[in-house]
Amino acid sequence: MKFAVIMFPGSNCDVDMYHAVEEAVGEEVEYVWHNETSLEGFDAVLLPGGFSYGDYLRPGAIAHFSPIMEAVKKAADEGKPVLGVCNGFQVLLESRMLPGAMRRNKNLHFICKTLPLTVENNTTVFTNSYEQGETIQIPVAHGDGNYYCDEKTLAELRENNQIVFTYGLNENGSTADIAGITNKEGNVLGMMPHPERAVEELLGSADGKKLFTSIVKQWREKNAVTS
Amino acid sequence: MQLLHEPSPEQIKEKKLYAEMGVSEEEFASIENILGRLPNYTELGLFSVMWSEHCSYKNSKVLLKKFPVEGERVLQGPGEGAGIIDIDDEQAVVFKIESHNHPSAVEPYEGAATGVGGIIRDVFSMGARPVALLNSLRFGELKNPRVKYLFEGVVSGIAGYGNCIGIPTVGGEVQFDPCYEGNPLVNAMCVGLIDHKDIQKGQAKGIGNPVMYVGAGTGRDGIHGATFASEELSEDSEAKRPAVQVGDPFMEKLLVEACLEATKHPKLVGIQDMGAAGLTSSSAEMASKAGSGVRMNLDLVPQREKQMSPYEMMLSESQERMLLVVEKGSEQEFKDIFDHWGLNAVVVGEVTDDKRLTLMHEGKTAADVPVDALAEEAPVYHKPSREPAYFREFQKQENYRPEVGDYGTVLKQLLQQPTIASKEWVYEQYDYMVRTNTVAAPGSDAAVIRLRGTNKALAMTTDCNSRFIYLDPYEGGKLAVAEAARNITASGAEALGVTDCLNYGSPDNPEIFWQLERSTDGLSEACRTLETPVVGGNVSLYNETNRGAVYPTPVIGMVGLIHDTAHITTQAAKQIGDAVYFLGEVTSSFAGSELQKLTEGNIFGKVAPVDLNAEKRYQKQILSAVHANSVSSAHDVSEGGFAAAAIEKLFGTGFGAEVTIPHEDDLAGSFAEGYPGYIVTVPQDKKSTFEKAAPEAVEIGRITEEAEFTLRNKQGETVLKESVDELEKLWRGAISCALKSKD
Amino acid sequence: MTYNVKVYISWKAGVLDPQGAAVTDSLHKIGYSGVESVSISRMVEVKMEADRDSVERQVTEMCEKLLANPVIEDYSYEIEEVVSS
Amino acid sequence: MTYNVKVYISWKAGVLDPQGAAVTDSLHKIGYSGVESVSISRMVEVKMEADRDSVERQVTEMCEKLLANPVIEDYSYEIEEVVSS
Ligand SMILES: Nc1ncnc2c1ncn2[C@@H]1O[C@H](COP(=O)(O)OP(=O)(O)O)[C@@H](O)[C@H]1O
Ligand SMILES: [Mg+2]
Repeated sequence: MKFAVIMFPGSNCDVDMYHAVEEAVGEEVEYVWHNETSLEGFDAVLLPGGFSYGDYLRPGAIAHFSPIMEAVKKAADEGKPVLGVCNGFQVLLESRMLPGAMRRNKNLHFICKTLPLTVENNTTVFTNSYEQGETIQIPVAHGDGNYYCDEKTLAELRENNQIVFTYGLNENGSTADIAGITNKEGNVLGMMPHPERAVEELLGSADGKKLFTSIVKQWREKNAVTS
Repeated sequence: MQLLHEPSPEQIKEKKLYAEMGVSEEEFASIENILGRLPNYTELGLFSVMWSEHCSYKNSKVLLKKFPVEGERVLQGPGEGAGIIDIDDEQAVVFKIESHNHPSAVEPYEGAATGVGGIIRDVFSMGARPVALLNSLRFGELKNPRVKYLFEGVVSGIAGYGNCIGIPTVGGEVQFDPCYEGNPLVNAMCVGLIDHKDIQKGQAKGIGNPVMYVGAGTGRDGIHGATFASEELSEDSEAKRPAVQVGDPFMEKLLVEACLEATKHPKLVGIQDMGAAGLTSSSAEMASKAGSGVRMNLDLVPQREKQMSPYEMMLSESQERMLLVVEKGSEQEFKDIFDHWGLNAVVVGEVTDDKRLTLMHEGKTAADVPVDALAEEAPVYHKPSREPAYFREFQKQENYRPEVGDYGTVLKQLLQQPTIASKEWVYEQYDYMVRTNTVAAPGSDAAVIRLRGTNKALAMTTDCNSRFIYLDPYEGGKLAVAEAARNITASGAEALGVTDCLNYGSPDNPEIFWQLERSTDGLSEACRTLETPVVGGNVSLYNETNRGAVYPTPVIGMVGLIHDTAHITTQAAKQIGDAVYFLGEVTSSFAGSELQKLTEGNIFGKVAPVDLNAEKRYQKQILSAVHANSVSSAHDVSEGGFAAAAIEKLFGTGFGAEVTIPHEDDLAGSFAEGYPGYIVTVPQDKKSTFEKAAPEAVEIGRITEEAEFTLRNKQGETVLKESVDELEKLWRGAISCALKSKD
Repeated sequence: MTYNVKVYISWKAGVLDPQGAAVTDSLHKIGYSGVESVSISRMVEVKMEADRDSVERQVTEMCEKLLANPVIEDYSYEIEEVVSS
Repeated sequence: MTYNVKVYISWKAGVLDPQGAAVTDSLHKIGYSGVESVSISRMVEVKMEADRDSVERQVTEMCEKLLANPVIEDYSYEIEEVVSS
């Protein structure tokens, strides 16, 4: 299985994402520069955290015009798993690949700490190795992680089981404690917490590892069927 | 070209306009002598910034000479952008600390942010990948709104820059004392990693080689920033507002990546950042170090604003710019590298053999001066020095001993002093985890970064208890280095070397110069004994307002090497039932302690002498105990004394402890400061191994399941028994509480 | 033609603006008890060359695509012709 | 009296505006080649109760103390009386 890590100017968790794939699942992984236009040959796409284009104007706003984003949309339409973490989530929101928007954290400060998350839906390609309702420890590091959506969208998210992670401790003010959501189809996940920072006990938590193993597990099952 | 509004050379001399640029009468005469004519406005500008304290160290050079700068592992001592120390396997660590005090006093967010940006450039200009940031901060008491504004602004500025560029901010310190009220200190340190083969120097070699300018355009910001940093803050600093620069961390992120690619290119000759005095210092220093000259055409310099004069371009302190010298013919290869990252790289000049800095502008010569005169031959002063009366007074005082009531109440008060309280409010705003190498995050003694792909890790810390240095610069100076080394050792690392940032008042005041002299003596002696050479640093003088100077504050940045990640040790207790040991020697001195400040409202008295040989012995024992895998946690005693250090080991663990005060004198054993001391926990089955490795350690108690903190004296009487949770709440909440409280 | 366009981007009704709330709070704390509410919006000034008949369309597009996020923001604009002297 | 105050806060001349540069760049990339420059500033709208003769002083104070950063920003304001209906 082959992962792509998209690099925008200003991405800074690209390296972490790359290592996490190596460390957690040992699958093939490559960086893809924002100017590229194709993701042919990749089985999953990872949009890393950071400050693409300095987060100027609004986080993720400028990155969504990068040439590679057309290819990301195409990959998503083809049903490939697309994971956006932190700034990657913001890019997915700005591209309307996921509903809602981000505001500044309610305390107006950047927040960096490890927080408890609840796995709200363990049936997705990203969470099939977790237990339903499991509490996991995953770091957050963001200044604009205060998720917003209107009542109608929230009802839809709930109805379609699109809320995948919620905060056990909501420090940024997100609507309905939302930490991560998928699209309706379930193959695009955006989340503010950083699973790629939690794949080694040495660094404090390995609870993010299962997110990567889930992706590989599902891919293997699918490919065993078709091949 | 002579712009209309610029005075003529004759006017400059007649009206003594040089004085406004901080150039003295003698200095002006010597410039006239060097040039063999009167300098024009631009040339005078070049001299004024290059001869400022900030660039030339003219007042501190005589003192810096005393530092030990050599050691088996030293690859690059002071003089280049940053020092370099070997860490085996053809790898090296690169580090440096720098101040941004004055800009931060005027505009805290941008001042602190650009301070971080500047120190990062120093490190990657050596060819190193920046891997960690630290910061050492000093503010007035967290009571007045201006101090709160400065504190909040500085912290968010550091966060804003470091988080965006994606280098983890892993440690630092914050202290609060009234002397810093109008003049906060903001020191930033950057640590980088490099392979020996990639080490770069900032030299302009090879006659005819092109000089390239990369990064952001030049604007009118920060003009005269370098001399601004060398003057006292006064009411009129407000009028100098444009001297504050705005940073663009996004641009710097691109610059880091592009420059690191460029430094791996075999045709790169030299690279230097444009720090203080921007284009002037980078071009003059690169030429002077290489024994060459540089000729630049200023019309080619990328400009953000219209119609900039040569003076403005040369003195601009616009951020995120670098100067490169490359082999002739390879210009396009470098342009391509920068183009990939969306950056401009422009040839602005070439290396010459005439040892002169020649600047062309609109077809005319705008300046033509010898580079050595600017860089190497700046004047050096040895200012008069005088022992201050306060010091003599303190030396004569009787040993001070505070009167206290209930120990539990005292400990609670101490834990809420902002200097001792948890710094979570600060470091939770910093992304300390990005790049996923941070093993010991902020909250332990030293921060630890593992080196991916090896078994090694680096420990790093900044330390300086300036109260002791104020009371006794010599002993206090020794203590600053010793304290940094304790933090490094307590983390399981072998101390490698030091970078220092000397923050003082005006050296024109003989008593301040004496503080500088005596404290650098103390620092030097400690660095020599503890075998931690000084490989770089920075001097920031004139830190004073009309209400007086700051305490002498030589911040020590220290880096240590951990050979095996299994040896990484943090301060928090790990396991119920572990034995608690004390290693060190309590002295009954309260001069300069947090308890003295709390009870008396100020500090005074005679500081106990620091025995560096004992210091070294304890450090060796701790390290060998760590290497024998017998230590589960270690923490050194600092502000607040033994009792504060002991309870800090329990915070965040849910455990309790019962310990005996390691001294006959209960009060000193609980709250005295300024002595070497480690509190270590040891698994029960490792006790004999530990005792063999650390023969001077004494067992004083154990970690308990019940979250209660109990202190007993040598007679077995309980002198303090408090709930850990309650103490922890007070300690964690103190800073945000102080910020919220109405004044 | 050269135009100076001012785009005002503000929060949609019902979206809580954390910064506005914080500023209201701080203003109360430092004694301005008369302050009822504060809202913070962005103003983007664009200087551009365009034909008279396409400028409005271009501005609307730029707002929709990039300058504002319609999920949480409303926008309005003023277009002014720059008279060259 | 109730007032609606609009405070416009922009960078002082000569201060680097990386946001504006990034947005200009991005507008060019998505095809708006006519864009010459973009600058981004803040507008703070304050709704407040105040006496007619103190409102202006209060607004200036609020700007200096909190709303603008006079070291690197300029501000201007418009005060409008809200006529209650
Ligand atoms: N400005 C800061 N930035 C990052 N971390 C900080 C800062 N100030 C304090 N810390 C962290 O808080 C912890 C406690 O700091 P301090 O009390 O200075 O420790 P010590 O007394 O052991 O030197 C350390 O881990 C330190 O790195
Ligand atoms: Mg310590």
